[in-house]
Amino acid sequence: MNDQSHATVTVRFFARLREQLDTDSVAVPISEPATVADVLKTLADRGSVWAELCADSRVMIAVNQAMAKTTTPLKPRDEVAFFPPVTGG
Amino acid sequence: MNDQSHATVTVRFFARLREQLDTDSVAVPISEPATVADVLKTLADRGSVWAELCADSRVMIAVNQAMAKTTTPLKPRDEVAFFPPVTGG
Amino acid sequence: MVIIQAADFDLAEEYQKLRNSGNGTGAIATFTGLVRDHGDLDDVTGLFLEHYPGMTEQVIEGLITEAGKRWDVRAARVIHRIGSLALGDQIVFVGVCSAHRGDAFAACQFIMDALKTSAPFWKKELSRSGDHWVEQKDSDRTQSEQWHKRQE
Amino acid sequence: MVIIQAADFDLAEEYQKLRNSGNGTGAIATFTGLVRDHGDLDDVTGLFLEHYPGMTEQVIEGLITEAGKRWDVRAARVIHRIGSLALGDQIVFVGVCSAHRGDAFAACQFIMDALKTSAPFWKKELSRSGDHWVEQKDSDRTQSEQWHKRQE
Repeated sequence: MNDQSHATVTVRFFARLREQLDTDSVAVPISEPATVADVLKTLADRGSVWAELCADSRVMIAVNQAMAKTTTPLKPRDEVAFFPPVTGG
Repeated sequence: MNDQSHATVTVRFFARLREQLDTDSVAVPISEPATVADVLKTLADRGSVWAELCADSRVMIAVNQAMAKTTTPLKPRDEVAFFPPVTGG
Repeated sequence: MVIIQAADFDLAEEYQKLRNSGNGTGAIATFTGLVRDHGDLDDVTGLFLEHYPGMTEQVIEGLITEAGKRWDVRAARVIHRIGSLALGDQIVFVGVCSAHRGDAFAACQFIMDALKTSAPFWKKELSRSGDHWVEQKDSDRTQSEQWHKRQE
Repeated sequence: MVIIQAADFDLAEEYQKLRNSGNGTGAIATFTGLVRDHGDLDDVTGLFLEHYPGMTEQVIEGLITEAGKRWDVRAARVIHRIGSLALGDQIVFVGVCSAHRGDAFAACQFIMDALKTSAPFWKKELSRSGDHWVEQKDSDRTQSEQWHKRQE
């Protein structure tokens, strides 16, 4: 393991997104200064369904379990989450 | 009992009014057309605490167990009630 | 359903009845009022609740009917206690079952607010220094008037 | 107090806890949401509730804190169920104990409305013709935005 391998964030997916991507989390490398938008771009580069979901403006974002935006800054080991509009209650 | 004795309404008092008047109901003669205002006048003529309570604009009025006003018309055997602003709940 | 009684009531039982009569609807709002441990007087030891039998039930049934015209109301239950109550006792219950969350809240609060200014109940505070009829609060009148304004 | 659990909950127990922690206050408002017997699909047989463990609790605790800044809140309890639910099952409980009736209603409704749009839960409707993620309703978004407007 080199230093670079630590510069990642964990990205979690929930509900419909988790099912469509067929995964509940991936590690995404970041180079600081980084924002959620950078992570979305990296994921979109995987193409097909990834590109589609990353372009969906209804997708909600959380960073370290608090609501966030595409402009929210990220540091290594942050937990990012993408999920559809919530439907509890 | 003559016919005239039937031309009365029952007047009920509750809570503070009942205590201040020291009675929970009286029969008041009416001659039609009559309204609640006529009953209030008859009672006020008794003087002292009766006059005082009948002049109190905060006193609430019910006729046949529905909220009413001084202008509400009355017929014999109606049930009139006077009481303080309600404080339930 | 309106019940005036001296006995205490059981929220769980009332809730279950609302749930049963709502069958298949999604939202139940309840309100329970308790006798406060402080009142107009500092040394209050309890309350005595007087009411106008017959009229009380009619007025509250009327409020439930009005609520049913303004909102989706599948079932509504009101219980109001009378007689002697201790500090902390349950005094009033209002429960509404509706297909919609907002309607359940609105109808429940409307019935409760309107009951405070139109149902013939009177509270007497019992205290070591003597008894005392409670005066109606301006805030209760205002809160009830809000509902008329909203309707206009 | 926020509890996320698969198990059912008991309204009476929650109410008693609110009543105990409010000690001496006068008003308890509760809301209970039930799984409706009809949904986006006609042949719905049940629901599956997914959530984001950890974040869910934080978001709802935040809503309780916000409610406490805006209204008199002596105690608040929220329970949300996850996993498999049948039609008619209890799904969510919000209870608020306050010194004031209006505050109890407002805080309870605020927490419930805001939970609908900000707590990370997702409903999947299970039906004989296949499963289906529920879409967020515009009305829920609107109802939650009302509270922000009222604050301005």
